[in-house]
Amino acid sequence: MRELSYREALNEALVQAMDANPDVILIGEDIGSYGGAFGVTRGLLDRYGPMRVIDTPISEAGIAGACVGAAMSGLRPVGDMQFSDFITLGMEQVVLQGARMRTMFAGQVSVPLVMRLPGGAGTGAGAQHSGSYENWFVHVPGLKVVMPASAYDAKGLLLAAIDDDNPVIFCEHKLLYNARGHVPEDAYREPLGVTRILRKGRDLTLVATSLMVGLALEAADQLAEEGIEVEVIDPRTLRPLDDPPIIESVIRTGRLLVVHEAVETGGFGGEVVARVVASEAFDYLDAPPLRLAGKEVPVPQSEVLEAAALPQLQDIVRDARKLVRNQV
Amino acid sequence: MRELSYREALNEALVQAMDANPDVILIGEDIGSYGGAFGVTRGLLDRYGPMRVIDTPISEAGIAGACVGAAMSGLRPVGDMQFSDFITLGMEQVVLQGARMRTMFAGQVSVPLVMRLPGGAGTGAGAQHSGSYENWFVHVPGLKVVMPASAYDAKGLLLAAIDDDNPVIFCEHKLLYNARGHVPEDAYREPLGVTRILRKGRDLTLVATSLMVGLALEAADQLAEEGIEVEVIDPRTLRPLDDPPIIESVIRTGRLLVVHEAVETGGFGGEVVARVVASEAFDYLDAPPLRLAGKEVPVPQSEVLEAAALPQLQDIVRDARKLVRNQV
Amino acid sequence: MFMQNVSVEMQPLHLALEALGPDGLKDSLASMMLIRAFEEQVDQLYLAGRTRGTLHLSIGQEATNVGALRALKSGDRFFSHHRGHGHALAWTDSPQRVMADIMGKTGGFCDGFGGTMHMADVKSGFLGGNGIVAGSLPMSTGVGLAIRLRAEDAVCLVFFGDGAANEGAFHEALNMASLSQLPVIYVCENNSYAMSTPVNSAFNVESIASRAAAYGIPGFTIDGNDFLDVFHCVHSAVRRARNGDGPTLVEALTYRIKGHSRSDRQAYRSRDEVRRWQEPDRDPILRFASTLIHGGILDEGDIAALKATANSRVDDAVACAEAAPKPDPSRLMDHVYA
Amino acid sequence: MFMQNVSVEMQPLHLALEALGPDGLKDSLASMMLIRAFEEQVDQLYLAGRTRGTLHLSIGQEATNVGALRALKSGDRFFSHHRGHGHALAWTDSPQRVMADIMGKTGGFCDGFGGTMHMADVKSGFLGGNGIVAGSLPMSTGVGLAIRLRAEDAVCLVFFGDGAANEGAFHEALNMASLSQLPVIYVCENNSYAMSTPVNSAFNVESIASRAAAYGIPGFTIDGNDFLDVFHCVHSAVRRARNGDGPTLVEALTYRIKGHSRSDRQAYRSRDEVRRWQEPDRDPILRFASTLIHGGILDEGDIAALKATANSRVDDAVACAEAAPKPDPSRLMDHVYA
Ligand SMILES: Cc1ncc(C[n+]2csc(CCOP(=O)(O)OP(=O)(O)O)c2C)c(N)n1
Ligand SMILES: Cc1ncc(C[n+]2csc(CCOP(=O)(O)OP(=O)(O)O)c2C)c(N)n1
Ligand SMILES: [Mg+2]
Ligand SMILES: [Mg+2]
Repeated sequence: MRELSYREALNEALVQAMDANPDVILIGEDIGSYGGAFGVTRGLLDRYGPMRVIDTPISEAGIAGACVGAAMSGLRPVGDMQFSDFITLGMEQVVLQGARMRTMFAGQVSVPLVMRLPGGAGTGAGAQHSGSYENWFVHVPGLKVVMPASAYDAKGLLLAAIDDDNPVIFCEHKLLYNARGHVPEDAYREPLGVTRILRKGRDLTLVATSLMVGLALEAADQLAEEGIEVEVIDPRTLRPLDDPPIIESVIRTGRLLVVHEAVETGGFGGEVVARVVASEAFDYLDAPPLRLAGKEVPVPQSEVLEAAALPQLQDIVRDARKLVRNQV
Repeated sequence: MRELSYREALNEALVQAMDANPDVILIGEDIGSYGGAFGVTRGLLDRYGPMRVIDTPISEAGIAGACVGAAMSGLRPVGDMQFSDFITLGMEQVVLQGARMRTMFAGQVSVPLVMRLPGGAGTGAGAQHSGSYENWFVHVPGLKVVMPASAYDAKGLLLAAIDDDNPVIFCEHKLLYNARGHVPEDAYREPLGVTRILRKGRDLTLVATSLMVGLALEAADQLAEEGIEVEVIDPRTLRPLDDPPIIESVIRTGRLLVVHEAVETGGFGGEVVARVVASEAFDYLDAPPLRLAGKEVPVPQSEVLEAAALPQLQDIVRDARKLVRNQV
Repeated sequence: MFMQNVSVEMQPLHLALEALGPDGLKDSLASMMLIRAFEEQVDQLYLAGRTRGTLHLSIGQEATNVGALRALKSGDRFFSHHRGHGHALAWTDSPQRVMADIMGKTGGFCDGFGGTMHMADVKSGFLGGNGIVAGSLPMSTGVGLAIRLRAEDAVCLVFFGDGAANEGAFHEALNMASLSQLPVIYVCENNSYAMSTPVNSAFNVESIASRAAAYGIPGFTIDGNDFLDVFHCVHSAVRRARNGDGPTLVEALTYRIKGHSRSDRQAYRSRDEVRRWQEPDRDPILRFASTLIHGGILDEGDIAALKATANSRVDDAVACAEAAPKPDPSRLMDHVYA
Repeated sequence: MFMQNVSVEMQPLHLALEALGPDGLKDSLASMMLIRAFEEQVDQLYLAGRTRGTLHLSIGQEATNVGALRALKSGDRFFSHHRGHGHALAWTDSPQRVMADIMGKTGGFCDGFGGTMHMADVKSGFLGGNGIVAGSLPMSTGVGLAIRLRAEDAVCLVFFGDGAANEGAFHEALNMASLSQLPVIYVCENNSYAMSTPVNSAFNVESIASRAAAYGIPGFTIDGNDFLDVFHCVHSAVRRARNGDGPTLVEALTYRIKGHSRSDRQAYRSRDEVRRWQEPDRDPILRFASTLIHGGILDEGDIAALKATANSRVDDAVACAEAAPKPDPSRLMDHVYA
């Protein structure tokens, strides 16, 4: 089985999409000779030339707008925000234009863009380069939000996102770029809006996103040694959220823990919990559904503080154990 | 008892704050001779002059940044975004600078700004002028988020927000500007972070924000005629959220309905539900906690479509009734 | 190109005549008259409570609206802004549809979803109004990139106001377009105010066009109330864009005769100032009509006939829009996702 | 002010001598040497895995860093950017604290919360670095407004890169400052690249300073590797600002000798190009040292002594920072709210 890193998987998805469809173009800062801040677009300028790999000045609103305008003209632009945080400069174009245009114009236009947001903390980049903003976009009708946690999903979901006729916010994680995994060579698609159950278990439903998925699986391994069987679920697409598998899981396990890196308050975990408790699963709950998330603080730069701000493996193990043992 | 409109109450709060403290300044588009898009700053340019009432060109990032810079210099700027939607152009300054600076600089600085966001739909202004973004800011540590639903609270909370040493996002509602209510003349403060119970009831806890508070109270009146006693709660400050009164209420009623105008997915309702179900109230729940919110669509312009997109009185009555009668 | 003392100029007339023909010129005047009649009517409808939401009228800016768009041809695209009825009428010549949109009825372009600021007729190249000041500018870059990539013989024109030229989006978009030499024409309708802010409180420079220098592109200030000046300047810019010579910034000096929007008390200007802009030597319709009469292309009778047609088309449009069904709320979610 | 063929100029030297005195000039050179020695050391530490996160080094830009800040006095404020070690050292002269911040230790300015891009010493007027390109520009408007409102005898200087001048924030901030004639000095460190983007791929104009015209403010392009040119130009701008004559845009032409940040393979430039900027006629430290020697202010021995001092101060700083305790994770939530 061929293994690639998440970075290589994304790069291969771009290559396959661009080979197959001349309408696919890339727009962003330093995506040319530099290969993107995280190397995802390496080699693509040489391969596709400057008409399709558009290296821009530092103008995030301009980039976001260029993506919207290109998409409404029938191209399939893939924008690169360099760091997820910089989308704060492009919110107007993405949210007020890209996401709303189709409805405002009564379906006359579609806006098939993908905006790649390299997000997340853990590299010591500090408070302005470590953010997780996915729930802002989950809160915007007209957008789809995708968040791959493995190299396999990175490729399959990116190809599907490029195919999609809607604006898709594609949330990557900096600490995953080097994560390796099986990645088939063909241009496979992982459909958007399909939740994946990664590990079956009867005691607890553990919903995790992005970098937390790996930690959740590790935690499940550790807990298995204590006889606690955790079901690990990765929604992969946050909007639209495929919630039935989560709800069915909670019906079986009676317990829910949602883990994400973004801060808890106002975050995606609230959405998952609210959906589960509003569903048939309500009657099967044996314990309060819980969230575990980033601490309510701008991510500090130094290692010890940064680690303290982010959910760690042992936090997941601890919260899961408490939930299963009814110690909450 | 003196009555004022919400607009007049806000204006009076600004006058009292500016009279009392020369450090309070206003920054925004058309806040001078025009009096602000909604008349809130009427008369203030004449009263305080152009050094304190700073009428800017159309530059939302510039306005947001001017507020942050002025606040870190010891002033207490009150920014006016004209329409809440335009904050999409100022997110970087508010979120990455204003909210994070104090932590990044280890407490060396405070950023006592207030950013007024006239939000909400119902005026036929269309998809780009009708947004409710409060949960984006609820998701940002370092910010406080305030959302007054009455003229009384508009004044008291604005005065408290101006006093506060942190950046405060102040969410107004366009349809409330003409709402009248008792407003004392003195410069009273309503402390941030204090939830208010507006009506007591034993059957259902109804948490509502902004424009929905009035509808919730009306719904409670209607339901009372059917013998259903609804407890209506307005958190008023969404971050930090004073949740104990909500939790205690649910312990008494066993039922929770959260109503807001912003779309449901990824919204503030999820936060309220998640907090309640993670609390002691979990054991007292007699029915699934529910949310009622704006439909998942950019707000359309025409009256019938707009009304269909927003939570209406009868929707609240219907959902509340269902919950209490265990029909969910 | 801006002339302080506007006179009837025959040189530009001949140029326009060559490009548009006498019928094209007549049509252009008809279009301007349609806009005027339409907007006067909408103003009344608003006051009578028969429209809802906000309204930004094009009265006084007809020469810019029509003059710029006549410089485009089929296959070209353009973006309008919040003050876009004039653009929509000039491009689609469909007062019924525009009126239906403003009234939130079906039968318009956007079936009650868009309204006054959000009309579009995408297939025809009208890429939409915009409620966000300068909101179209970044998008025009993407349209320009698409045209360039596909080597289409097309251009993209984008309208925006004087106020919009102070948004960061203006800066980023013009710089990007210049770097890629995109076929985009930026038409700034400098109507002297941004809401309550007069241009001289919003800029410390002589002209907005002078900002073109900051991006290394040509910039022109023209008399936006002179159809011929607008047509001529935009036409040249379009030619440059088609030839691959990149973007141009055109600043058309004009005046907003009505208040900014429905809620404007207009404390920031005098009635006298407004009146001066309505005089025959400034009003764009009177000026263009007089040019065409002096040029021997139309006579007074033609003008009266055009005016009557404009009025009756607007009356029809109102009747039609009032008769059109309201949108069906069951279609609320139809367009959120493709 | 920019001179293609840089020569030793005595006229500017006399001006700077008058303003700073011989000790001030000597201190300035010492500061530039400290920055150089410090950054060389940080580069090594990074390679040895002893720092974490990103790093943007100031090597090559010392004349701009120090020259601009020497034009300020106590009570003035300034903003730095992501490449801010040089500014922090020039202003605070505290290599220990800067090093502690970079290493994520306590004893610096920001106790492990800020790091390389987010140092500040607010009381002294150093309002902080910034991880967001152009992020300080809008804030400087607010500082200017505060100074104006309180009628303080102070100015605000803001550093940013050539790349930052393409952000919308640049446009909005300069326009607003010009309108209110704020006492803000914009110092663009044009170090020839923004990450991998050479200035000529990011601008279609001769100079960034020429953009000042778009806001009606003065703009100057200067030799950013010439301490005297930088000092002189910024000093004049500061004087204008203090006199109420409004903002100035200064573009200092310089060069980033090291890669953009830790992850830069530098495929976008040649080694030769870098080497040319390190020659004695371009290197800012060698040039300033030679000027001071020629001007009779220092001799070779002084220079050697300054260099030795710089090196030993940096060694001390490293030792000190390494010995400093890590931040206490129990303090994580201490600063989120006031
Ligand atoms: C980003 C943004 N800021 C503010 C507004 C509110 N607004 C609508 S139109 C307008 C004035 C625009 O002035 P200008 O660009 O000159 O166009 P005009 O109205 O004069 O045609 C303002 C401030 C808006 N719609 N979008
Ligand atoms: C808004 C924003 N966009 C992009 C980046 C990533 N980034 C950091 S530094 C840099 C280059 C900045 O170039 P310039 O302004 O010339 O400063 P220099 O690094 O050359 O000193 C980029 C693109 C950022 N930090 N912030
Ligand atoms: Mg205008
Ligand atoms: Mg640079």
